[in-house]
Amino acid sequence: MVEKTSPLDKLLKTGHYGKPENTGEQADLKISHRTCESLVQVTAWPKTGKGIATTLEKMTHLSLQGGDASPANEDFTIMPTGPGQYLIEAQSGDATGRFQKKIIPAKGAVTDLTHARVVIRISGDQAVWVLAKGIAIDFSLQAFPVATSRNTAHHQISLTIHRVNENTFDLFVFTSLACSFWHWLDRAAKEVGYEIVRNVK
Amino acid sequence: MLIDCPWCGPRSVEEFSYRGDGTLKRPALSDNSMNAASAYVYNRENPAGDHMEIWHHGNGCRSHILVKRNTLTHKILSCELLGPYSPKRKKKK
Amino acid sequence: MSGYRISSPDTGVRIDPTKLLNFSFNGRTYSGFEGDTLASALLANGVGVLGRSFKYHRPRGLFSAGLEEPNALVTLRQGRRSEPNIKATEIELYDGLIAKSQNCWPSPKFDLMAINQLAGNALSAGFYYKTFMGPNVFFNKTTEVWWQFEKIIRRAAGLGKASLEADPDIYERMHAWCDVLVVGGGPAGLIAGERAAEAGAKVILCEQMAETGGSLVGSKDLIDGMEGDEWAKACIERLKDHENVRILTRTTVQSYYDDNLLHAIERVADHKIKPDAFEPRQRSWKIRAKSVIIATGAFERPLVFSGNDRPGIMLADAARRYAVEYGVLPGKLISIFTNNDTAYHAARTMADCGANIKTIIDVRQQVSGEIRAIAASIGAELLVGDAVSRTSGLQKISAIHVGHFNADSKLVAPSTHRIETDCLLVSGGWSPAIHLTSQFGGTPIWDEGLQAFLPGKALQNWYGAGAMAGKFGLANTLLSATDAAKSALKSIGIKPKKLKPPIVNSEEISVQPAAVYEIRRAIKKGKSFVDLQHDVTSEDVRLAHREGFISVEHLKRYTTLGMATDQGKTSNVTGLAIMAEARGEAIEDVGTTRFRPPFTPVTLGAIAGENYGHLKPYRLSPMNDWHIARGANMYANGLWMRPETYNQSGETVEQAYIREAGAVRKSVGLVDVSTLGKIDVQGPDAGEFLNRIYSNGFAKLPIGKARYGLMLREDGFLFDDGTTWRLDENHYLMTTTTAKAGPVMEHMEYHLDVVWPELKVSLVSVTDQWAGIALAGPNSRKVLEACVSGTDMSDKAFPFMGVRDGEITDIPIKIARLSFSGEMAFEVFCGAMHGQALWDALMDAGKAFDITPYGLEALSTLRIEKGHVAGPELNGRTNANDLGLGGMVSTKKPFIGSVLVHREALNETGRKQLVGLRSLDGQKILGGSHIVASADQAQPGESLGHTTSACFSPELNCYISLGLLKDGRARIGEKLHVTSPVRGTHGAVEVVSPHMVDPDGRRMHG
Amino acid sequence: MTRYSAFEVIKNAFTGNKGWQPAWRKPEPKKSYDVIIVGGGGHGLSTAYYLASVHKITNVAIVEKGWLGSGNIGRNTTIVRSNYLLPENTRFYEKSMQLWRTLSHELNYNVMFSPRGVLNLAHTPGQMDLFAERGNAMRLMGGDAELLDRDQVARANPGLDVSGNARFPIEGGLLQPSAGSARHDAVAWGFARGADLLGVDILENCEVKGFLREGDNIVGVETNRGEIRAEKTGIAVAGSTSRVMRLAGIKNLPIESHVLQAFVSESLKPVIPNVVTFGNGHLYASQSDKGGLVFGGSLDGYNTYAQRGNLPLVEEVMSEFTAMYPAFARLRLLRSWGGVVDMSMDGSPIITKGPLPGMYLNAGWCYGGFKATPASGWCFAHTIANDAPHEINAPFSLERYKQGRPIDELGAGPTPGYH
Repeated sequence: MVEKTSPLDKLLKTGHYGKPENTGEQADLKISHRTCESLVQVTAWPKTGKGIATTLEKMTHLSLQGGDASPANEDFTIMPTGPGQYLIEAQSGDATGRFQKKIIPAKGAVTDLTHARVVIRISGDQAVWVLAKGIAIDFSLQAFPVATSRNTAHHQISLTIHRVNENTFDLFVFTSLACSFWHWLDRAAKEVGYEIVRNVK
Repeated sequence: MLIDCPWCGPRSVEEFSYRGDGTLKRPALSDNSMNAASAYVYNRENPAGDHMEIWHHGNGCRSHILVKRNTLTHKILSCELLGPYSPKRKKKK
Repeated sequence: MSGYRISSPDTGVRIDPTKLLNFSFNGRTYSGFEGDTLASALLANGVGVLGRSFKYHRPRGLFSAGLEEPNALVTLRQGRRSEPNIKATEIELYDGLIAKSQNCWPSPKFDLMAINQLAGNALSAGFYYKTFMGPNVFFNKTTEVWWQFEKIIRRAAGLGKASLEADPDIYERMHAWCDVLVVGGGPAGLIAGERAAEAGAKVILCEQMAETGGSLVGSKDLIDGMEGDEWAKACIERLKDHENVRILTRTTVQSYYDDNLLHAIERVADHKIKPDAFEPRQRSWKIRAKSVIIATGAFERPLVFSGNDRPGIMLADAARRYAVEYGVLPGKLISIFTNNDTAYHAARTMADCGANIKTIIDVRQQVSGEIRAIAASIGAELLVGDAVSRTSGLQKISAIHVGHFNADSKLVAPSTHRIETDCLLVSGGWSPAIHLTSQFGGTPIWDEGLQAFLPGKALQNWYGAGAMAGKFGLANTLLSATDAAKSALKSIGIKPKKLKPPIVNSEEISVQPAAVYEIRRAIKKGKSFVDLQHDVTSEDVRLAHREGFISVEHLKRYTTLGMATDQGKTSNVTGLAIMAEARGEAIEDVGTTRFRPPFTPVTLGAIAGENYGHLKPYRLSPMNDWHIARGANMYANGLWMRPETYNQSGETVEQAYIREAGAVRKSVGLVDVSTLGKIDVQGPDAGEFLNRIYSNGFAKLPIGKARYGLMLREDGFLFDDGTTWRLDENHYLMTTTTAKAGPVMEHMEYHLDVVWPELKVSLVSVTDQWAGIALAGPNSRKVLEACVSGTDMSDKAFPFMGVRDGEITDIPIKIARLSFSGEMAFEVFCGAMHGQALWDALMDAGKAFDITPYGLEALSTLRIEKGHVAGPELNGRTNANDLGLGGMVSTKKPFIGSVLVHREALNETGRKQLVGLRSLDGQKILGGSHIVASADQAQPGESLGHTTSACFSPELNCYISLGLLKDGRARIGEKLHVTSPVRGTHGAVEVVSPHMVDPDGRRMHG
Repeated sequence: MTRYSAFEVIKNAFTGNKGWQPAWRKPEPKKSYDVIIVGGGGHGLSTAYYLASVHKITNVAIVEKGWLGSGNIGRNTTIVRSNYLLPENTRFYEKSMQLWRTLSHELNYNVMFSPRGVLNLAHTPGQMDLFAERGNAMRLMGGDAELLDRDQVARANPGLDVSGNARFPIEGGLLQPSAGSARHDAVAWGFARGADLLGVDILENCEVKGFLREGDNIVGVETNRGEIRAEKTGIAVAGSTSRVMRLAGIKNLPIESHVLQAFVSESLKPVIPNVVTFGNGHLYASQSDKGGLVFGGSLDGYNTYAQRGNLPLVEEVMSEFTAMYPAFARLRLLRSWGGVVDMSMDGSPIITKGPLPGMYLNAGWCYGGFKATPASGWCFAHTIANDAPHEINAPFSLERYKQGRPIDELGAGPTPGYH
């Protein structure tokens, strides 16, 4: 497969940025970014929702509890993004083809978004403080539990946020808007100081 | 304003875009009466009080929501999903 | 103001006398302490005149201790960070602070503009509506005279001077969610915050000063046996330990919006000479609170009497605060003029701090025994039933003249005696700070006892507490705050804990003032000021009444009462009272003007937040860096940045696009079309849905074929155009113009959700999934044949409008044979993150054919020559028939717009139709020119239409343009002119068919 | 009634301003009038003035539910211009400009019309061409318009960000030198005083509760101060049009009522010489004579009658203003408010006879009501007096939408909120 080049490759160089006091020891806030091996949006028709859910559960070995629950394992992450819609990240390059084969048009639709999103991972105690500067949702654990996801926006750019654990978030950002989003996130995070690390997925 | 998206929960109005009067019924595809078409396109009740209107959750789940909101106080009284997953369609079948 | 610093033990609670700070005011250096405000430091240094009033330029001194200050406005800092109109009372002193006074020249002490006072009554309210028109004769028929006067008036008016250098500081936004928002960190706010926190609620408490405490700062009243000052400090420490409580100091809650969204501004770095590295100067908090407790206290009001604006006259409680909190006394020989008891308590506290209170004048006919005892205890002579009739002193008050006050006629008798004084403290009662509640409350309610407006009915989930709700006195305040906390918690389903109310023992002070607002003299001499900053006198209020401007809104607009930077916080109620008296009605029948956000002035930068500096996001194509490296200048096209031309050294934009377009015509060129809107349309009903969206037929589009489609609005006018490719039985890829990608997506989503929810169609934006490169020119097929595998590129196997899959250097691609340029052309799509690799591969494959990258300008040149329409032709006022695309409006199927498109007016003669225009005299045809019949540039005559897209045509070697011309199709061959008066051009053109190159499309199909 | 002049101001100054009389009477309503105008805002007052002055119809009553000038005339950003593209609009707003130029003398009331120039900023070559198209349309109809390049714009407006690295760099601008601003309250009070002097009754705190009908004919109004009959009733209530017309049984109109927020900064020495508008958003700004920057932007975007808006729009306006003038980030917003504007289906007004017999409708003013005040009154007075529209306002009919003849300046189509 041809190497995918993300627009952020040239911007996110490892190292420490922002608030000088942290130059000594490691900054608590860590930021990394990755492109997806496979990323698909699966849409079910109104009456085929259950069928699609069981198909996805079988293919990903995850169990879907409905609502905003977003289960994940090493291979897959399933994020419900709307009524009868799922955004699924897969670690294998050929996952898109497998979903397209499994889900026939009568059951639903599969759209390949592998190139359409870049994933920025931000983790650390200050992650919520930084994200809350630009994203108008409640990041408290009651309102945004771990292993759930939110479709929301920053500065009218829509993005999907998956809460991996209490202080770690994966931000699925539109590829063409990734540099503009990074321009904001870099400045927002510099106030507390952050470190860019290798993609840890 | 906070709009209670039936799928995503209460969200800031910044994530939505306004789609106008929610009481307009587009004439059937077979109906080509000029009066019906121009009434649908141009007539607005524009009430001062409770108003049925449509908001699109463009920066959320991208569904359309039928909102009952008072145009004097901005108080939102109800939010209901439109489209294939609207509760009204489920009841009818 | 001959103020001076005192150093007795329990004074100056807020300052740290060990930390000296130097600052400069009007070029002179002074010193103050850490914790001082600029106001308290100036007072300590005896600086009396701080500025001049707006209209009469009378000297103005410090009047208050808070944000209600009407007089002490300064320009703070210098250069890029200078900011005008800042109240000295809200500036925390820092070392090296530089400030200067405003609205006076050469100095506050000696101001030339003071001559305005000679004009006296001529400058009374509204004079400028009655003059400056000049005689209505001969030349002066228009308002030329006013236009000349205005220039002078504008220079004379206006307070501070704005810097024109870009603000270097950054501002940030912060979204916050909580159960209970407490506004105000005084006694009410502190206890309410603690009750909420104890019940487990998530609390945010905002306090506008650097520390909480409010009226408890330096207070000796006892709460649960502790001195008020200690109690407040202990309470805030406990709150800081609660992990569900956030304390925001130096934060003012400014506005109240729908669904309990409150907007607060935190002054993160205003107390420093400049922000630290990466630190925002201010932070704009957007707080969504389930419930709000508003404890914003109250403002003390002055009394209105002749000469009440002299420097040295100050609000009584403000003077108390300067003594207790900053260790400064406002004068050596202090007198007090009041209509209520609170001034006596202020006097005793100040006396305890060493103040020499000489006289107290009380306008009431009698006062209580305790009050007499207080006056006696501090050795002040008490004059009951008297009033100040006038004051004297040039730059500073030197004496007051006192006479008997007649309560019925509200007139003061001629003064019986003169009292030396260097500082007169006034107290006319208290106005609760109901601004925030009134943004979301019913009409304020007049309380006759308190002579004040209390908050109206709550229209959202807020609860008033303390002085703001008219609950004065420490015990009363704390009780009302605990009730407010209980109600707030209950309203959001949190059980309040059972806690006993605090035991308070403090002297209960009656706040109730006599209903006296103005002291009028029998003989009308001197000016009595209601609005100190805008120089509105009580006579101005009566003039407004006399001229019929009797509604409070008319009063405000006609006299500008309460329209200054303090927004009438100490003058509105007094003004209303004087109008009520003039109308012979009660104040509650007169009502108040509407309270509007913000509560105090807010920087534009803070509201803009992080958008300051970059207004809108920008979208970049995968090949963006390549374009820039290749020397392209990038232009904004909606949010996208697109290359205009790839100028080689020294080329102008025109030379560049002529070269690029020529290369495409001659051999082959490639252009980045990644910015096109791309929508994935799938589902059993996808075909039927497209058939209803497009005006031309899509039901029978075969798999592996693309089709150009027109989309109409419901009113029958053109919405957008683009091609849709059928990839599979139920799978289509739609492309739209760059600008309309969002609107088209929303248009289709609306019709699926709201109009035809029964259709099974999925729409997903894939604009960012695909990079797009268009290869155009006679050798375009050859280039692809050289590098494409997996599909037969021959003409027979890959006909016009065909869609194929394939690979280039093992990059999976989709190729559609369609042409915007009119040449043989292919659009090659691949995964966005392979875009640059594909571009490089095509550049390599095309080297043999001298492949040339071309930008937006060349692309539009080619499509103009071909007569393909784009944005400028789809201007929202044209319909398909106008553009010669009537054939694409099907009459065999219904679609969006299919009824109203047939209205007679949409096809009547006289409508402007698409034509081509060829220049006959070699002159450049400019965009935005109008088509006229007349050859005479000086008399162009009536417009018959306008040019939409113009360029030089390398193919026809002359300037051409597309245009919209009245009945254009019937005028092919006519000789007309294009004129552009704003650009000074006028040229002869011939009207031709818009399809100026390869009209029958042989090159595309060949 | 004394004429206003410098002499009068000085004379009265010596007598303690005792000599001034009320600017307009506050009469009790009569049983009937020849014409009733519903709405005591700018358009209602100017209509009554021109009915009396031009058409000599003085038995007229203005029925205002609140205090005179309490609606949009008292809430707008005071811009006066005629830089429109479409001939119907250019012709109408040019008529208004002519009336503005002599209005202070006409009314003997200084409305402070200030021809300081209105400059629209452009940010791309394409936008410069669109401005050229509009400027040329104005010039061909006798108006004044100039296309400025970046340097001319920078010289005329120090402080504008003309650097290359602005998010939307300035390419140039379209200037209408003779346009500018006026003092909104003075316009209302000037027309009120003028009409009152000619015998028109201005009835404040007089709210229309219903219409009096004889068959289909409208023959007067029912108010909280009793019934008032009239042969002709003109409606000029801007944002309240749908509410008032519903009382006459008209359930639907091509109008949505929206909130338009406006803002004023603290007072400053002169810093914005003319009126400036942002090319990549909807911001417009000028400086009042007292020194406050008066500015506004788009609608909030939803139906409302609440005369107040929400925070997202405030943030958008401040972002656009600080993008234009990066130095203004440190200036401070003093006050924000909102008015209810009647947005029509094509962004252009409706000044017409009907829709019911005996009734005349003036509505659909979107953002442009203030600048239209004189011409709207002049045309509406003509329409009422002659029971037929003048040639200038004939295109602004109610039927034009159904017929397919929208006057769509922005080409945004039948969505009121987009105009």
